[in-house]
Amino acid sequence: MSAPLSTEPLLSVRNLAVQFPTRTGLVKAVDDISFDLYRGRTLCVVGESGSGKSVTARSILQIVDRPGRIVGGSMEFARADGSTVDLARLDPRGRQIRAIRGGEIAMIFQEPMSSLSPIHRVGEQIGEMLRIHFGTPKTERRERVIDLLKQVEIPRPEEAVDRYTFEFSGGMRQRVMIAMALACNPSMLIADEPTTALDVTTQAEILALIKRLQVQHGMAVMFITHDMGVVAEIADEVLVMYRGKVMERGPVDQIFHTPENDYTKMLIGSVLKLESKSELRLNRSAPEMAPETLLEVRDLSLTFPTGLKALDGVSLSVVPGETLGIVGESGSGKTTMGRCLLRVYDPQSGVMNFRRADGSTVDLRMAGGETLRAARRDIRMIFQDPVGSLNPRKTVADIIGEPLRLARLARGKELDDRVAALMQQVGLDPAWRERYPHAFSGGQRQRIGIARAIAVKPRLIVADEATSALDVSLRSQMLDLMMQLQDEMSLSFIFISHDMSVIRYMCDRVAVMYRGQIVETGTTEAVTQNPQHAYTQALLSAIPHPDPRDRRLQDRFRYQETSP
Amino acid sequence: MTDTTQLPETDPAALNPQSAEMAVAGQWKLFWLKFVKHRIAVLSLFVVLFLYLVAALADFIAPYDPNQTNSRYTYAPPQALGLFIDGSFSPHVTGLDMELNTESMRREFFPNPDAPVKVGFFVPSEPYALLGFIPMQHKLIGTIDARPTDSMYLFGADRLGRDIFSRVVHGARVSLSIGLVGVFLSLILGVTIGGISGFFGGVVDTVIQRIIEFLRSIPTIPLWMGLAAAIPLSWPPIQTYFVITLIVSLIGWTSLAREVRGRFLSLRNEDFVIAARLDGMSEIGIIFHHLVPSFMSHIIATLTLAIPTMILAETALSFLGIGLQPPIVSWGVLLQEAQNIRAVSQAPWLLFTPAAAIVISVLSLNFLGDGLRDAADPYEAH
Amino acid sequence: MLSFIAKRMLLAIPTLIAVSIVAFIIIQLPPGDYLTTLMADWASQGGAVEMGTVAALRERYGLDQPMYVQYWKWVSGIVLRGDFGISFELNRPVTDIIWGRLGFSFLLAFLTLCFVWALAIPIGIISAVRQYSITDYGVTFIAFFMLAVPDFLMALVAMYVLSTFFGQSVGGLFSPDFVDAAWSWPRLLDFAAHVWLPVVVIGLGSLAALVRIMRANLLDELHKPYVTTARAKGMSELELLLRYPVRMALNPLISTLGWILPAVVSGEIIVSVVMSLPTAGPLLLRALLAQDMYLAGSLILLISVLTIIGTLISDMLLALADPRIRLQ
Amino acid sequence: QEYGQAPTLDARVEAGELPPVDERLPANPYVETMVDGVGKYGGTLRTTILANGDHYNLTRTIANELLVRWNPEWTEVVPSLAEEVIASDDATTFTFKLREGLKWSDGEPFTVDDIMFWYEDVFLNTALTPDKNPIFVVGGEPVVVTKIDEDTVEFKFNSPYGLFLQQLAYGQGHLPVIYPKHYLSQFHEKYNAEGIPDLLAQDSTAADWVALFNSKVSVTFQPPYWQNLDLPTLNPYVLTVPYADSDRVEAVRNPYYWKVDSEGNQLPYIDRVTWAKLDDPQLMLLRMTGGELDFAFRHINNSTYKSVLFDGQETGNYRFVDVKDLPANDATLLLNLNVEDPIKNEIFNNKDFRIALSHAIDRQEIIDLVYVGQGAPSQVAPQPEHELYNEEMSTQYTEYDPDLANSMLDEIMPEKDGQGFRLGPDGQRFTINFMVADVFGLSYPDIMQMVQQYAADVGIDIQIRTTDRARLNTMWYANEQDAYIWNCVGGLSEAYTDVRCYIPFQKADIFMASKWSEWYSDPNTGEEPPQRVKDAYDAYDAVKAAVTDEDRLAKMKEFLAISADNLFTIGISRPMPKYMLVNNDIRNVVEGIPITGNLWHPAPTLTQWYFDR
Ligand SMILES: Nc1ncnc2c1ncn2[C@@H]1O[C@H](COP(=O)(O)OP(=O)(O)OP(=O)(O)O)[C@@H](O)[C@H]1O
Ligand SMILES: Nc1ncnc2c1ncn2[C@@H]1O[C@H](COP(=O)(O)OP(=O)(O)OP(=O)(O)O)[C@@H](O)[C@H]1O
Ligand SMILES: [Mg+2]
Ligand SMILES: [Mg+2]
Repeated sequence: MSAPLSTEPLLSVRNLAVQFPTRTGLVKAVDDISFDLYRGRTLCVVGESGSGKSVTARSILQIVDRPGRIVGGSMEFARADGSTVDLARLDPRGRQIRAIRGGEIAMIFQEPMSSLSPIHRVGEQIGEMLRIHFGTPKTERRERVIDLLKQVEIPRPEEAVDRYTFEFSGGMRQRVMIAMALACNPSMLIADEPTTALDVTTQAEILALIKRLQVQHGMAVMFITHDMGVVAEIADEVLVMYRGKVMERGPVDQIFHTPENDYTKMLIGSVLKLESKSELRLNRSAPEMAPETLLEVRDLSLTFPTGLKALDGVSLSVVPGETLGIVGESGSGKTTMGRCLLRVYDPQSGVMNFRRADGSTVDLRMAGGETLRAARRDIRMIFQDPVGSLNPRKTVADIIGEPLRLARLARGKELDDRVAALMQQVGLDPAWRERYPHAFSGGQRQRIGIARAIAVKPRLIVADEATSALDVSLRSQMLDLMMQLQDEMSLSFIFISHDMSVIRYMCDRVAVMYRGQIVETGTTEAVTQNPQHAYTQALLSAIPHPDPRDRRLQDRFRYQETSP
Repeated sequence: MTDTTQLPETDPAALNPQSAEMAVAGQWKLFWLKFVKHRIAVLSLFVVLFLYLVAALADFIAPYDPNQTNSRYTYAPPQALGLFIDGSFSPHVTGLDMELNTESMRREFFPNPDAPVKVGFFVPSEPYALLGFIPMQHKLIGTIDARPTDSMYLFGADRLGRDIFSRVVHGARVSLSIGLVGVFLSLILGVTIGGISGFFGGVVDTVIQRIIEFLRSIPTIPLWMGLAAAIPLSWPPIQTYFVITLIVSLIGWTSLAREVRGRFLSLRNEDFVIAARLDGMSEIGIIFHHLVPSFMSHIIATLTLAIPTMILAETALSFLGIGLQPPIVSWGVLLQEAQNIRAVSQAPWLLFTPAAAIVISVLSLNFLGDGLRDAADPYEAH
Repeated sequence: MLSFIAKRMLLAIPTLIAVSIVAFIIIQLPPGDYLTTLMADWASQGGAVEMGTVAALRERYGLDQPMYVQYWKWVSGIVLRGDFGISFELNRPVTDIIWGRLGFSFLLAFLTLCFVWALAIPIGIISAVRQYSITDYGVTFIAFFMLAVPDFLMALVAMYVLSTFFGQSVGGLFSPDFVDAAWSWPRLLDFAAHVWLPVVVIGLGSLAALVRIMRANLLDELHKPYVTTARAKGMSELELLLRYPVRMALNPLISTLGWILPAVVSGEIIVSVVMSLPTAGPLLLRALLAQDMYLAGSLILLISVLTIIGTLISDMLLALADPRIRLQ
Repeated sequence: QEYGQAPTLDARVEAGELPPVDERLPANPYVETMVDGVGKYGGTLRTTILANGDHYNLTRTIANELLVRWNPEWTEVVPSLAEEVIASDDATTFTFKLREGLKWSDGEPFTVDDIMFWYEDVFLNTALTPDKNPIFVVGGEPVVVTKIDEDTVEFKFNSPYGLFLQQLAYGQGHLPVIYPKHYLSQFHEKYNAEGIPDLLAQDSTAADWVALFNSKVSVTFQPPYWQNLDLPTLNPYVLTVPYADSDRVEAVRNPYYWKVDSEGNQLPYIDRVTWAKLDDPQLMLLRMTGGELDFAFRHINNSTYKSVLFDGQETGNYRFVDVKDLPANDATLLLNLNVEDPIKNEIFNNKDFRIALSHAIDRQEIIDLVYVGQGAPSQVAPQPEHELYNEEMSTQYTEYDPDLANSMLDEIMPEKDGQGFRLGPDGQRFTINFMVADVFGLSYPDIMQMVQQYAADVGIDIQIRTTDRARLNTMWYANEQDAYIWNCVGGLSEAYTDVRCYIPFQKADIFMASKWSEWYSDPNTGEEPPQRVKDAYDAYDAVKAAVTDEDRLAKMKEFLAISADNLFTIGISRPMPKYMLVNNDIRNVVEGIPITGNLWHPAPTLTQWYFDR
């Protein structure tokens, strides 16, 4: 598994600085950072959300969004033909950088859900890479794309090539991004949180795929992630970032076991914290299994116009004050199920009984008009795709304030204060209120989504991958915040997540979804300790362990349903 | 490298020290701050305000009555305004010598630099009521000590010897008011109805689209002609024109409505729209708070494009003999009067002056629109 | 798809009925009828107006009957026999007259469309990509100048300049020698030599509008994340623009694309009159002025059919261009 | 005598398609008097008409072949198709002897039978002719036409009709000679009752034989006449491209045309005439200055375009030719003396009101502005060069005198409102809605705009309503207009036959008092006019009855004096000189050719035009 060590760095970044001039001053997103990247090796970049990881990655390809500018530093890149160029000096529209983009350095964007074009077929978007860099003819391209889709574990790739991205689940879109990046066998891969939307089994396959390519082609990988388990699993070297600066850099083992920097220490500490059940939960008496369930879902089924049966007789229930975790394979229908609860989609059959605050129950599936509106005030949703769920033309203050305003909970100055308080709660600087969503990092955007969901006092929150883009310390903070709110107002959560540690940390019960069905439910302990269903067992076997000395992904096994 | 372990929530201000003191601006404030950065837009704003001022003060600014004819000066060319004679300040226009050529049936003019016509500012005039109620006895500009044959045609004269400058100034009134009413009416109808159609889709969409189809199916010219004939003769011209404009805009909204619908059909399932719905926003609220802003650039562009079209609609109406009636002047009327070979070949100022007025007002409205658009654009422009 | 078209066709029927009724009413709104025109004509030749003759003619043309009877006569003729009635003035069946004219209208519409799109899209792109550059300002200025001068005035100026300073023959779509000739190479060349001017004149106004709209929509799309993704693929800027933001920005244009056809018939009437084009516009105008009602009514009806077809085409293109919009 | 023919016909004669020229010509062809001299054959005359509603100018250019015609100077009626005309002394009977051997354009002979076909089967047939054309009616009795022999026909009236030959020499006199019996009888019920259903089946436009017949030939040269290529004619040119929806109309020489020049060359000289159909007069202008037309006249011969045309003479290779298109007045204000509104009716009928309005107008300024000084202040009256001219009649009340006008109006409507407008007896502002159509290139909207200001100066509120001719027409017939502005015929010899501007007469385009004119044509209808109007009617009846030229002149003068005394209308300007544009190479063009609504020129002299190249 050790890649051939090369002494010459493939990419050598020196004193890189990127700034965003804003009305209120310069934002130094990347502030004088340096690192090297070697062929066949993996550099994992970790750090606080908003610390400049994505901006660094984008700088390498010269695609920092306006008004961001690379204000200093160099990025020497050894090209395939042996020459060396300073990427920072290249014309961002020139031929040279274009040949490098995609062909030699490929990038997987952090937010796969919005980074793909909604009006082009998936196959087209992937095939384009081949066309641009290899000029592959059409038919061959299609075959190759199908092959790529197969490699990234997209089911039925022959059909999938002709689908549009909005017909894909979050994880599937992410895999499309990955396929796209890997299409041209680049000499360097920048993967910006490429597995956030993937369940652990799929994640493991993808990591293995990257590894395979790395071994075959000597690809260098810059891997940005918050999942310390993954870092431990794949990294050769680790770079720790905090507020635009490099805190610490070193071999993976050193970072995990002998961290020097305080921030690094805190980060590793947070990882351990997340490894077990939250103290808040441990101390709490289990929610009384009161007879009145808050939400009772029975035999929910939904078939998309494409003919895909996304939900197939799903049943579950949530009691007040409880957190129900939903785990499952990417594309198994988790998001769809969550959306059905809020009637974003109209399920074709089934019952969704929701107990209203006044004690009466309504069937959400049949509800309409005012009933539905009222129910929506009680049930909130955190979207899986933070970018898409934030109107790009609204300032953050507007976005967070909107539910408050609409529920007539606050206005004017008070509204402003509440928004500021909410932002502070989720760890965002209230001074950023006037920024638009695009000027935030992925994790920051996710927190905006959280702030919006908790702004009005709901009784149930459907959190769809609500913390996937957060670094471990922030993640535990956010989870703590949610649990705190839960205790304060007997809030319930349906917590969709791929991250088993999160589930373990926070959930009372877990439901496991597979191909549109719930295959197993039980208390978190029961399911994690004693999984009944084979898929659950496979899932648990694929959880990476945050310790580079204990790489165990090789030991995972994969569940294949026997019946087609 | 070591002092940075503070966690964000402990001291949010420390996150971005420079910005901490700066007050956070509200959305409108922000909008305004961004707008004033757009220099051409600000300039345009002033131009637009200036144009409206001119229109309001037309009686004061225009040296002549717009319908005052002068048989000596038919098709007189523009007279250049000079400020100095022999180095001393003495505003004047070049005098014109006229000769009647009976063979070619026209008056021929020769600028005579030796006979300048003195021009003054705030010159006394016949009494009139500015804005309809302020009694005034002065005009902004006019000839002084003039002989009866002297004239001051800054932008030339038309076939009846009427002063184009005065006519353009007076024409601004109609062109910058009535026409725009129609534009805004179309805009509101187009966005609302198109928005509803696109946002709701389904049956609502089908019904609205059929109505649009129906309205579009009736060609405008027969409609205008029919309506013009149906409007009673006793109505004053301005009222007639207003009604026709209203009716035109009642049809004009259809294309905007379709464009809005097309875009909304593709936007209505975006996550942020769903999010707003889940936030409890009403459907109309979503249309106007989320979808319309997403389509603002297009709407502003259509709006600025619709303005010249509306100003000019009356030229087409006049062509059909159903436009504004004299003595009312508008830029469209002026252009319509330039619609003949005689004007094009021998008196191009008849064409250029109103065209320039329209271009200037439309351009400034457009840049104003651009400024607004950019101010609402989350992505910083360079 | 087929069922969608069928459904739309069915829905078109009530629209058509409504249009035909309204068209009929509008035509009758102006006072008088064709015979008034005829009487004016007689008067201008120094003849007396023989009221008896007029009355006889009015009866012959069925103009003395109530409007609904006339309407029914006309509509039933169309539906049952494909007979659009006769043109009083030209004394020929409406069907004989209109197709040739509509043909030229189509041709002109098509050429204008090609001209406009071929120019507007690149110019719009340049002006969006180079926002607030000299090019952008220049294009904007020219665009609004084009818009500020009515197209028929523009037509006149263009014809004047071409005729006076370049000695070009202006007006019409053919030289006199080719007007009635059969299609041949020389005739085609002659046509090309004539057609460009109306195409340019009619096109300029919409060209300017299109440039602005393209620019506006493009500005909205240029910063979308998917553009960055595409850029990261190493795509050239031009290809990138064309494949991604431009395609998105076309949505509003496509929405009303189908109306180009009816617009050229009914919207450019005045230009066609000024340039004396053998298109349907002047025919309609004259039919309206002369109150030649079956001719006018049939043209309006055909325009509405074109509108309906145009809308349908637009809707299908829209769904094709943007998969998020599903045909309903 | 030896006859010559156009070289283009030589081949056809040789091929036997045509008989030799002397067999085609009548025994005694009409010999045209030449302006410049004998011409040359060949060429195409390129001219233009408006694309729609302008068929009338086809007629003016090539269709004016009548039994008798006016001489080019418009002073005398001379025989034309008829070789000889004999009028009885009491002016009731007119005998026409046709030229022998006249032929239709298809070679069939034109005989008295054709005239009798018109009389018996068209004129007397009530289906085809519901109303008899007034020029063939006197005292309510239509003409009686009798065939005397193969070449002679007699027109007989019940009472004296001294104006008959004049009438017959105007364009409207075409009726008896446009019906080729051999061709048209197939469409006539009387001749082809069995065949007609078949013909109707082939023709989707006609529902019955009357419609069918009317679609083959048309009175007053309505479009059907110019759409039928098969119709034989006596015109110098026969249609080859019809007046339909093509962009042009074309006619080529009629090989059987019956006129020759002094050397016996068959006319016309020019081979072919083409009309470009243009939708907009401005395009005519550009085509003219661009040298694409050889002849143009209508629609562009106004004061506005003159200077453009003047500048374009070189590039266009044309010259100006004077035209005597001299009506009685170029711009006449016609107040509706029979207006329904009683208040307006009373005031309009007050002659002092009309006089005051007349004095309020600064005619000279209007003329200077609108007609570049070409014209003279005048009421509706015959032209100075004409025998009927009367200075008093022409110039009464024409001087600009607003004070006088004001004082006269103070008598009628002393009250004024805050804006200085006079109030009617009902205390409401007295407003006249003036209809204005932009016709004849005479800048009526401009004139009215000025009149509006003059009227406002004396406290009269005039509202201008621009409209098109069709709407105006409808208003006339419904008697809905308050007032309108128009031009007035009767400036030269046509004053005798066309008096519509001098008294409320037949309905054409002059409507000053339609109720009275109805009463005049049939006292059971309309509204009985006051005595002074009746006097005018009586005076005109005397003109019609006059037998000798001298008597007619005297009666006419009397009549005009009575008319002037009534001041039915307010004239503004004597017409400005008109012109036509003719290619520099064309010869034999009559300078100062007279033209009016019913004198259809240049057709009668066009046959002698030729290209001198
Ligand atoms: N257009 C912009 N204007 C101002 N600040 C910006 C803009 N874009 C990004 N930033 C700021 O730059 C910083 C770095 O962002 P970046 O996306 O690199 O973070 P990140 O490390 O990828 O975080 P995450 O893990 O949350 O994705 C953030 O604080 C963000 O707020
Ligand atoms: N609008 C749609 N049209 C058609 N198919 C859809 C649509 N949305 C989702 N699907 C399909 O439904 C299935 C379930 O999607 P869903 O988004 O619920 O998955 P998920 O469990 O949330 O996956 P992930 O963890 O990757 O987000 C997927 O196969 C997806 O392709
Ligand atoms: Mg990031
Ligand atoms: Mg999902």
